[in-house]
Amino acid sequence: MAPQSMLILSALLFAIGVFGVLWNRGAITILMCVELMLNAANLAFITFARQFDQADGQIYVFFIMTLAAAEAAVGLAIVIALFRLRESTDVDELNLLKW
Amino acid sequence: MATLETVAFVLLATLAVVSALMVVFHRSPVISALSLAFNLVSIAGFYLFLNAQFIALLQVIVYAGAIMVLVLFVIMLLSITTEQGLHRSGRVQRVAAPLLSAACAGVLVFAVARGSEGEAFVVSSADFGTVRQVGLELFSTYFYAFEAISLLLVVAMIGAVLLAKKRL
Amino acid sequence: MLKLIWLIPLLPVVGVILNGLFGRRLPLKIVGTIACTTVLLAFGLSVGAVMNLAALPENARHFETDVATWLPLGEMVTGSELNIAWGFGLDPLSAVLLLVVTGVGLLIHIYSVGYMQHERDYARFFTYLNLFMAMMLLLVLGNNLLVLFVGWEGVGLCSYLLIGFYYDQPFDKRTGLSCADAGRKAFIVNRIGDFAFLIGMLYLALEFGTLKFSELNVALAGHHTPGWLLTGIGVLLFFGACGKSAQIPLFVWLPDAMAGPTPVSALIHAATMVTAGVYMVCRMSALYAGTPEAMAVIAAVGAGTALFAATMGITATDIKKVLAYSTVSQLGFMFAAVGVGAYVAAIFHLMTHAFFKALLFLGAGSVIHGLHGQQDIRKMGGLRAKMPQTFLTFFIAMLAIAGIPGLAGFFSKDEILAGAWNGNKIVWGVLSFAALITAFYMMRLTWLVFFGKYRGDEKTWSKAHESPALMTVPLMVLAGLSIAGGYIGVPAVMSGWVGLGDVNILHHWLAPAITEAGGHGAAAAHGAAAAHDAGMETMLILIATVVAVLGLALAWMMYRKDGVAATWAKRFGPVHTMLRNLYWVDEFYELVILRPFYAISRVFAGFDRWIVDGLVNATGVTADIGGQVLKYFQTGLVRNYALMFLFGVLVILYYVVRAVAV
Amino acid sequence: MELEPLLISFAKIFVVSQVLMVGVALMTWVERRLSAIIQYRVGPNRVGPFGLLQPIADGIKFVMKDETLPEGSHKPLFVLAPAIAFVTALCAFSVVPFGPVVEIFGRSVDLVILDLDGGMLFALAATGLGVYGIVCAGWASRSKYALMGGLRASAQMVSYELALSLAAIGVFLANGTLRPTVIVEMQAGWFLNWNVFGGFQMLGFLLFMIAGYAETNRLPFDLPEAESELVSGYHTEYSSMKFSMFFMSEYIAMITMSALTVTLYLGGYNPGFPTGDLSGWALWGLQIGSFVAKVGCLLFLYVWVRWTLPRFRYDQLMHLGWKRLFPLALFNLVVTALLVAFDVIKA
Repeated sequence: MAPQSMLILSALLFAIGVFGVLWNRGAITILMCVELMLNAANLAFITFARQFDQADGQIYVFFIMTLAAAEAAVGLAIVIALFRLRESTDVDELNLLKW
Repeated sequence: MATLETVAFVLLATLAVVSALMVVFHRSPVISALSLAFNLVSIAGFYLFLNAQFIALLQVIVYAGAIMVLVLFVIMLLSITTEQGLHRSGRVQRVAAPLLSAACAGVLVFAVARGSEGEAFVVSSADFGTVRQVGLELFSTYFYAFEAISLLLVVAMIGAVLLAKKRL
Repeated sequence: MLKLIWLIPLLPVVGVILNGLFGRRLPLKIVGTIACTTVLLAFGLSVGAVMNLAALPENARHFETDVATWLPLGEMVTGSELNIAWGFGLDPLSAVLLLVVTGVGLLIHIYSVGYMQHERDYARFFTYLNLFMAMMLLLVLGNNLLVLFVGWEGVGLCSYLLIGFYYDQPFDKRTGLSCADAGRKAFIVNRIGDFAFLIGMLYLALEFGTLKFSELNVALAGHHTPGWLLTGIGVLLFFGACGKSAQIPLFVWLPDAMAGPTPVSALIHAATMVTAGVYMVCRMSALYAGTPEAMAVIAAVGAGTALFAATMGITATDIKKVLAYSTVSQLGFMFAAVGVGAYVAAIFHLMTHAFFKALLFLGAGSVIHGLHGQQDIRKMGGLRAKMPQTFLTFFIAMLAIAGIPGLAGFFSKDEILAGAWNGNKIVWGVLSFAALITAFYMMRLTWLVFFGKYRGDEKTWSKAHESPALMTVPLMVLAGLSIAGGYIGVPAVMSGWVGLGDVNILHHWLAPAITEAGGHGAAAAHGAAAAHDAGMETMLILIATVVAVLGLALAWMMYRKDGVAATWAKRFGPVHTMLRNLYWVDEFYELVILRPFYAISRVFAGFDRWIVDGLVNATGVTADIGGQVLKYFQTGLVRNYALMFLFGVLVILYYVVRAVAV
Repeated sequence: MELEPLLISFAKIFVVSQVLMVGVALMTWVERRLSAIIQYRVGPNRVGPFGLLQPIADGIKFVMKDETLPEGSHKPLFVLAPAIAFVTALCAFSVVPFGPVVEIFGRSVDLVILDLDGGMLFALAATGLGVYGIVCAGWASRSKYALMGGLRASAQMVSYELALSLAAIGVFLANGTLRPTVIVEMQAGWFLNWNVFGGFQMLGFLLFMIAGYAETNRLPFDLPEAESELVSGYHTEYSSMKFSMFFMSEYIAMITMSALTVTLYLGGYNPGFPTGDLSGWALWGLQIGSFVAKVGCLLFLYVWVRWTLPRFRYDQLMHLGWKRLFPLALFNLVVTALLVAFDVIKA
């Protein structure tokens, strides 16, 4: 199990997450896809930490997890507030801020 | 023993990729969320492979145990049925999204391929990735970052309460 | 205490900071106390420093201290090192100025506390006034030309701020100037002079590699500089002095500077700032010693200005403008003295003039204060009865400026005239005539204000009152100085009459600080001391006295009865009209300088408007058009943004990855 | 990879899971008998002596019953949900050391399935994942009651997991480790060495207990399955073996939670007094026995509480969790940290 295979897996997961963000219109699904991307990055970090035998990568992952928790909390709160207003979580409905 | 590890890796990787695809493509947000939870747990499995036991356990507790439960809660609370499709985002998005995502994967894989990572991992010290080692690092080198991130959490918490509460 | 002289300019800065930041919210009494206290401290420190200086042996009366390096310019093209420091210095010359500035400044600060009581922006006024003190002290104490220049510009700024103090009030009906305009006029005219000064200073730095006075004196003593360059530098520096000290051709701003509050006119536009030019020329005496041509220019300009401004004072009707022309004229006297090499006489007159002219202005201020803002002397008269103290002090100052024997002005003016006689007979003639006119218009002013019948409206008269003690006490102190101030420079001839030897303290005091021109004027400077021609000296003194009395008598005759003056004015109709209109100098400048300048400006304005603005606008229009096109990318759909973002990230990422070597 | 440790592990897993199953069976009987005693009833007493065989009869009944799959339910998840609940409950037990290192057939075997460095975290992670079973069941049933139950469960468990973990951190601080075996070893000797006394964790113990009740959906926190409100909550639509798996997983969770409490606070397998001259199987037996006895006591408490305290209302539940337990747990943590910092607790 080489580091490269881990990194390639991470890249694939990241790309899947990216596609999910671009393809889905539900705010929650988009949030989940962002989490997916974050996790792909985490995987890469952990791989590097292992590869270079330094705990820093793991610390970064720790921080990213905290960040993800904060992001999920605020993001979901926004979704709830939006749902109250619009009865929908469709991000394409929210296109008032345009030319 | 490399073969057993390889088998495990391929198995886990397949599970991870499939569950990730489920997150993106499944019509039902609940299934998506559950797939994501599964994906997170399988990634925690990779962390165990990579000598990051503490992070792996945290991943399960925080991500799968808390964040995804919260997501599920919200999905169920709002009774969201489907979140798929492009709706207004239009034709360009339909063509460009898959293309650019593929390009993203391509560039990243290209980067990995060009990288100078070795074929195998270096041998790491015995206590690598243990609670003690990560904790020591966290509370020495990254002490201020740790304090800052705790502040971030407080802010996020207050923000979430403010946003979601109907009337303060 | 000598080591602390750098503190002297800083003390008023404390007042500036306190009053400038918190003055609005402080009670008036505290604002005034802060302002006066800082100046009082500066005065005390100055007295201490000068006493310490006096205690030194005559040849060592020189002190310098560099507080910090300012411009470490390093090696120049010419090979010399030029490092300019925040240096302060004290020598006999600056000591005289230092005492005059802090002393008179203190009195005027105290006076202002009373005078400004009912005015608005009390704190702003004292902030400016303190800032002025700081800058003036910097000017006086600077030990190199650049520090002096900082003070020079600083006092110019304060002058501008204070002239425009009533920035929303109109000032002069004839020219339609507002107070703000007057301030601007002063600033711009000064700028012209300052430009010349700057160029002169740069040449000096290039030529001698230093701007320090002490080093310059040494360098100038053994220089090999071509005469034309020296003359050029001298004339350029003098042109700067012309701006600051209101000499022909840059005198036009001073009469309009009367737009400021009267204490400002007294402090800045009579006693201190305007004399900075004289001080600077005396400072550079070593330079002027080497260039008789420049000296001649100074003498000519000074004498010309003295007469020219004096004549304008005859017909002016604003009490402060009469004094303003008088100031210009007296400054002319000083420059004439410098021009003929009588530096000591110039500084002597500078000092006495500071006393009596400050007194005159403050007295005028007291009158204006008592009449609630009335400045037109045609609407005054008979105020002797209403304001006895003001009248008495004003009268003493009038006698002093006219040159009545025994008063300060007599001694200093006499010394100038003596110097002029020895230097250049024409200069002497012109100055004597100017002295006659001076006595005339001063008597006219006094008569119209304090004697005769009151010509204004009844209401003002009934309300007219003597000023409070806060204002009259400084008047009395200055009156005392106007009487006694002359006795530190009594010519040897006169002291001889009463059986005393050479008691000219000022002469001996200043001698080490002044470089005398070889031969030319040296005799003049030492005219009194040399006593080679005691008879001629006595003769000159008599002539001066007669001239003064004659001027006073003429005015008394003309204004004793109403209508006499008017008859005379009619008799000299064209001359009177010319004087009334100040020789049309402003109009002349307007026609010769301003009109063409405006025309050129319009051309440039057109260039600016069409070409420069066109380019700028084109940029804006391009951005606008670009925005009109690009706005369609802002769909409001967050996933479109994500797509574009991803595209950008991928491009960057690709290049980064490509750039990394395998 | 050598085969022997693998085999030993399998053996341990097998034994433990079987013991747990038996325990579950026993618990159902105990619960029913106890509740009967508390309520002045007789309880099951027909099948076998004292009705001891009743669980077996129930088991047979469950197996024999007809399987129902509700119309419109999400079938894969519907089937998967009980398994998730069951497996996670079992997993959590794997880090609990139920005995010391013993010698069997000349091999030293430590009586814990997983001796992980972050073992307690593993337990918490497994309990945390347990909620998925309930949530999936609630959602997959396509039934209002079930969905409400699932919703309640998710919010409740996330909330109380916080207090649970925070309370446990006090022990981690006091003992300076996350490894259950070490935690237990540190509590050897007199019972005053137990964390509940020696580690000044009385408050933490109470908090952990209360949060544990909520975590296992036991009364007074059984809102996800409140009969009077939601019929029977998330497992309304379940029947036969799938229902029994939920049933069993709840009991396993109880046992696991009790075992964790014992491990963390009550000295684990330590009997509570010095066992100086004992050795060999006598010692080990005593230790395993004391562990089982302590877990049994806590389980008895579970039942006792269930039939004593009324159910909370949902807002009261949240109020208690966030505004009482959470701050108290934080307070406990700070106090413990101070005690450790000032060497009152020797970690």
